[in-house]
Amino acid sequence: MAQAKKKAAAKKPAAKKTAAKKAAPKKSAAKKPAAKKVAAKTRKAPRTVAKKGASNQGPSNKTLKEMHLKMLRIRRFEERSGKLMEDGKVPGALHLYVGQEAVASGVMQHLTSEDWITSTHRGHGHLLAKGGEFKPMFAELFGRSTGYCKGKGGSMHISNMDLGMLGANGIVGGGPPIAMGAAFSNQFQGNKNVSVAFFGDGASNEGSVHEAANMAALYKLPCIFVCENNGYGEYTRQSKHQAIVDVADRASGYGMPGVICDGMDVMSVYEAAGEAIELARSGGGPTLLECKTYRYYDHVGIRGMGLNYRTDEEVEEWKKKDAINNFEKRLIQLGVMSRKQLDALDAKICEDIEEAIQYASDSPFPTPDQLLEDVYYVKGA
Amino acid sequence: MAQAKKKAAAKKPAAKKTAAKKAAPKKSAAKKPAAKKVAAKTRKAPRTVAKKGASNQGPSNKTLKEMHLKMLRIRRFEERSGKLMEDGKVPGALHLYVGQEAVASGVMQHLTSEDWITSTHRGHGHLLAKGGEFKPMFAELFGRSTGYCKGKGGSMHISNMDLGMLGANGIVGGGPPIAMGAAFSNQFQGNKNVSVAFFGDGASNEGSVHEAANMAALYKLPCIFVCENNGYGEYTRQSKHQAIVDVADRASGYGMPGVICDGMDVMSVYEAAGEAIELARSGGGPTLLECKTYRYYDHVGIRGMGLNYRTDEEVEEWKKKDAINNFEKRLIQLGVMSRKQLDALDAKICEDIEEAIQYASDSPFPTPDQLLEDVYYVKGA
Amino acid sequence: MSEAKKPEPRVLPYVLAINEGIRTVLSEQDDAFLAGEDVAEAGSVYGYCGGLLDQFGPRRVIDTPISEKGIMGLGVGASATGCRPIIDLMFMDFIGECMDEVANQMAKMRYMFGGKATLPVTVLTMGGAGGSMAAQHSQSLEAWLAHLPGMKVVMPSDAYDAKGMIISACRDDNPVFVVLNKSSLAMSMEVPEESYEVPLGEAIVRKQGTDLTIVAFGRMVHEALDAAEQLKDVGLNVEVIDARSVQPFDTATVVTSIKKTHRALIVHEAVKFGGIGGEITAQIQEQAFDYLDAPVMRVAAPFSPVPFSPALESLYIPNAASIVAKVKETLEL
Amino acid sequence: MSEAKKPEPRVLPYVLAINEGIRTVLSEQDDAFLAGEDVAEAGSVYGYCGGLLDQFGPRRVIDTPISEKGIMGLGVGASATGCRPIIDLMFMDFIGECMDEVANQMAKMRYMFGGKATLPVTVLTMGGAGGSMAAQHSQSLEAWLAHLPGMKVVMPSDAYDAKGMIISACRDDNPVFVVLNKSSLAMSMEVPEESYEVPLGEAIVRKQGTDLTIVAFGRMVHEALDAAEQLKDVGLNVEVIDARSVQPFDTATVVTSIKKTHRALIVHEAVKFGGIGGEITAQIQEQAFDYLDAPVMRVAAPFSPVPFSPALESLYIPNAASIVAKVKETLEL
Ligand SMILES: Cc1ncc(C[n+]2csc(CCOP(=O)(O)OP(=O)(O)O)c2C)c(N)n1
Ligand SMILES: Cc1ncc(C[n+]2csc(CCOP(=O)(O)OP(=O)(O)O)c2C)c(N)n1
Ligand SMILES: [Mg+2]
Ligand SMILES: [Mg+2]
Repeated sequence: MAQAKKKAAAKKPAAKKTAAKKAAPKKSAAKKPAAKKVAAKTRKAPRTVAKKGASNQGPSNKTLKEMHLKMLRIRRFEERSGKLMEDGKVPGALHLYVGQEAVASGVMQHLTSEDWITSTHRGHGHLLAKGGEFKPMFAELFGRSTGYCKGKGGSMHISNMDLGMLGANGIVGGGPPIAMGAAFSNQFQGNKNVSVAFFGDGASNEGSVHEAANMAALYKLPCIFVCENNGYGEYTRQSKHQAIVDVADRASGYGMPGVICDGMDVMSVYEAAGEAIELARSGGGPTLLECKTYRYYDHVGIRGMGLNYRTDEEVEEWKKKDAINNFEKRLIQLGVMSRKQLDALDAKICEDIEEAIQYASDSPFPTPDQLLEDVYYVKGA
Repeated sequence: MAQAKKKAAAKKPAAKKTAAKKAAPKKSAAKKPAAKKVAAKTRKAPRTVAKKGASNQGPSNKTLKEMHLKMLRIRRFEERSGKLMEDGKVPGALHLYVGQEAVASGVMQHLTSEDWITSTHRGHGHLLAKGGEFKPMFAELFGRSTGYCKGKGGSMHISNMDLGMLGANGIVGGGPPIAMGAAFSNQFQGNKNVSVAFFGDGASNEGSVHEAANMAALYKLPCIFVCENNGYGEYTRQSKHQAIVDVADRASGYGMPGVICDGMDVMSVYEAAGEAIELARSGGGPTLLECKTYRYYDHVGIRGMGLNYRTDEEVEEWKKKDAINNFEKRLIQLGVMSRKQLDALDAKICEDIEEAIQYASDSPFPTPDQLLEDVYYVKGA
Repeated sequence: MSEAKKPEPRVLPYVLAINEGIRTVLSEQDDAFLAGEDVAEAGSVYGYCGGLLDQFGPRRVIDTPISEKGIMGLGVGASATGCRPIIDLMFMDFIGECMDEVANQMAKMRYMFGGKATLPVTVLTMGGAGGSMAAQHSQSLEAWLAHLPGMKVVMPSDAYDAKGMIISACRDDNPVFVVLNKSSLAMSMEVPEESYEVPLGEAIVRKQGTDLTIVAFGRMVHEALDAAEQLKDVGLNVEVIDARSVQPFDTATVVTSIKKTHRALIVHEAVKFGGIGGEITAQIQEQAFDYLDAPVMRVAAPFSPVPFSPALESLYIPNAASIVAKVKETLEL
Repeated sequence: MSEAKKPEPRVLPYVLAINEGIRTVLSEQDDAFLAGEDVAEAGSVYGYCGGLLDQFGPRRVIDTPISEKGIMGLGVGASATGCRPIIDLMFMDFIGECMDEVANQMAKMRYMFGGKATLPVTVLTMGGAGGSMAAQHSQSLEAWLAHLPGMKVVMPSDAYDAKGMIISACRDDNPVFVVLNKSSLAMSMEVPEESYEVPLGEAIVRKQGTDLTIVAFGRMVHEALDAAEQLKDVGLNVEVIDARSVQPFDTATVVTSIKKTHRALIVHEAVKFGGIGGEITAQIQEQAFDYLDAPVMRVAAPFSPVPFSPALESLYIPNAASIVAKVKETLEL
């Protein structure tokens, strides 16, 4: 864990010059066609990960505890949701986030509800880390009118505008153009808020991601593109859907920094995301941040279709890097929390979850008259 | 001219290892997150431009003359088409290729009618260089039934399947996915033919280009992506539509070589395209070849909308690099052709063009019954 | 502009009425911006964005890359987060490039979020044939949009409505497509200088009549009015309704008319099969079956892509002559 | 497979009939290949491509990246150049991602090229609601495709037709969309092992009747047949036509039936407004106006995106009960 972090930190700081400089194309073109490589290299280099301000001293204990809490809430929520699905209590498709908790938690630690995010089909973790509450989330998964979307969205469209969460998305690659648009709003409104687009390795091959990234770089929008590379798009491993290993390699083609971090290490994510978000807040434009991670469960649900697209050994290998286990060890080591405290917290979360499930189960289904509501916005309605 | 070429040739040869290698993502990922930069650099480096086989000795006089002929036929055809449009004799929109002749000619010199190309809205040059004849081309521009598309396609859809030309395209970015599909056919059929997708700097921001490039690299298809970077998409200069200077920078993000050549120098295009096409024919997969070029006329027609989006000086500066003028000087220098021969050739082309215009003008319009023909393929019809 | 006395009636072409509509919106709404391909420096390839960059500056009038998915995503994301974007989709034919952003995001986000997202975004786009722009630059695809709950779709037929509907669309808190017609750009009429709305979802009777009701969309309204004029010669007095809005569609106005005339003809530029005319026909006979003395007939484009050759294109696009012929057929004359 | 005596009647679910259809095509046509997201190693998320990779190898059964524009472009480019691609578009809702390739390239290329390109490409895609897959995984968008000259669109309602129509589509030299229904996957019936065609463009009468004609699309055929059964109880004998093909649409079979029953009801799963039902209604009354004793009615989805909650989704999707109710309304019972 600490190892990966150090490697990232060892990266050379690059020149601060912005990627989106507006040189006349013909000049650099016909006159010195070989110049490309040099320029590209400079642009490509990730910026230093060394921290400024508060983060220079490393995150506070409060921050560490918050990140841990985020991760654990996600883990327990997802485990329980998966069980509920297996028990036939959640209709529709459920894409679970177990294994990837460090990404949502490390990124979201830098955001407030004023910042926007767009999520994916695998969206519970993002919403939870952004402040989502158990009750309206379970209610939404159960299709109840007390859900965040009144039961109309379900898992794949779960959202909360008040928390700055612009929705899970059933369309792979659906989020990034919307996040780019939200970042445009931030820039237009002149605030310091940012927008974060989460997307997968599989989604990186969608044209929508390409177009959003290019526009974000062009306008220097406060938009962070977080690729959660879990090695698979559904049942297709990365090497079968793209001829590259690192999605971050695409950053230079847009004129933005590309950064890789260890998506199984919340500290690695926290630091890399902090850099990128700080850059965006200060007008420095977008970053493509790739988090190498893994999902423990199947594409849908826990066991999914039971296909043999990956080995048990592979799964076990990744579980050794488990973000929560390792982080808990560290918290104990650092004296931030004791095992006992951790266990109590866990118990409390599980208790809250059961309570939320009860709440959701007791909640009413939407009534027939709600079917045709919310299609249009109607003033005063 | 020669200068740019030499610079390109001076590039360091890169390791021959193919870009599309299929390493397990997780390995290089979490274990050594910093490794990316090295790998990316290796993949990114353009292959050497040094020639093999025949081209080691430089192209034959025959080849030089053919390329010149291609360029001159395009130039005269386009000049005349533009005039005809101004005279109100060509309906619809006409996007002219004057200035960019070296690109189509240098690339097409390596292709036979068995190879496929997809073109753009600016497609006459590609078709002419692929062997298109004046008569059915003018007839098509005039909307006559003797046109290549029986008058149904016009300038923006002009095509000839027998020549391996899969159409101009009214949709920016429309061609590359189709070219990728044609390259798939070649690979599937096990032949040695290639497919070339021409597209502009503006088109490079379309999602379709991204998806086609990724798939071509993934499958190692014999597909060459030729970006004709003329510095503008309609009236928007490149620095206002993307934050990069070299579209070729995007190649590494797909795992294919990115190469830049001087699109005003047919020899530079010829050499770079030869390399890329040879690589593709031998199973080495796609290349992104960026040709820095310029269109002398406006986006549509000769004078277009008369907007001040670029300066006269800029146009004049580029005209100094004129592909035909400079190449003719060289042909004379090398003793390949004399000024007199060149003039005679020019006169003959102009004569052929006038004859073709006459032919097209005399050709009948499609008859009403043709309106609903060719919607579906009907056996025996 | 700042004259003291009331200005003379002022005649404006469609293209400038569009311009004035956008200009009015940008003046009135600080949160509004205009984004699209070549709308800023070039003022749009149709010219209707001329002068907007100068007046409102690059913060509010924005050239985009050729990235329709990105542009439409910009409209979705920015409108959901407090801006009021006006998105320009140069040719309606390009909607295929961003149909996911339009259909799955823009149209549905409010509903999927249980009503908690509001998307005040207006999309301007240019439909229609007539200039030999061929199969990919001439389509009328409003039927696709009308099939999408959550989306409003209007087709202003003249300069007055173009300005007023753009203003109404931009004041609406829902996504609205304003489908313009490229063959109407030079068509002039009196257009007030001040700001005004033309309601979305209301048809208007352009010509009173008794013998048959023509319901026409967009530019076809003028062909219908021409046809009506010609039909006077054979003693027919047809009523012409400008549908103006495709979604919501004003069935009431149409049905009221047909209860008077007992006959109906729908005219649109889109391909007949699957065009909006089928829907209107279905609604008419659902609601006024007993009033109909003849089948509801349709004049629309035939079953082929739009041909390039002027010789074919002129046969392809519905016009006054084809409307006259169909009216006569409907009336069995 | 190679048994000597004639095999017993064999029952197959829809999902395996699809599989057998593809399998037959790949066996019969050397130029055919199958490409799509997760069709090879995973055998498709619906399972209908199971075993194909093993049987035909990676040259002919190909997993693609999540790149619908690329995938559809592959279908266009490969079919124009001598292959016969079968393209799998996992959910019909994703068509927005590749609508340009479908609408502007695939459907139009032949016409734009003056008939000189031929595109024998088949697209398989899954439509329909029913499993709480919500707004972006449940749509029925066949009306969009039917509005596109150049494209054929069929909706097999059962296992027999699924296999036969896939075979017919792949033998057709035109682009054909085969729109399958995800709620039908487990529905079983007798399906012959051998290769056979079900014609594209021909409707079929599934149940004879005299009192009213129901024209149903896709899975709705079964709801219509259920409804017909229930209606017997109130003494009504309705005819049920399985439209099977949306484009070309078999108007003749429908009109013949209505000339007998004098009443018609169209049933589809898509949103009513702008759905294919409007077109069919228009054609029916154009061709059989004098035979109609009541307006042509429609049962289809209401005007909203598809809701997630089972409580709402069950109200949203047309079913036997809503068909029965509408039939009674049409007959003023
Ligand atoms: C446009 C679109 N294409 C395909 C799908 C089907 N689909 C859902 S999730 C998924 C895989 C996504 O992979 P990735 O982006 O890596 O995210 P992950 O599931 O690994 O989190 C696919 C193909 C979809 N929902 N939308
Ligand atoms: C999908 C789509 N978007 C927009 C257009 C309008 N358009 C036609 S040409 C063009 C500019 C293309 O620029 P580039 O790709 O650089 O080619 P160039 O014109 O410079 O040859 C645009 C925006 C189009 N035809 N298709
Ligand atoms: Mg993934
Ligand atoms: Mg250009």
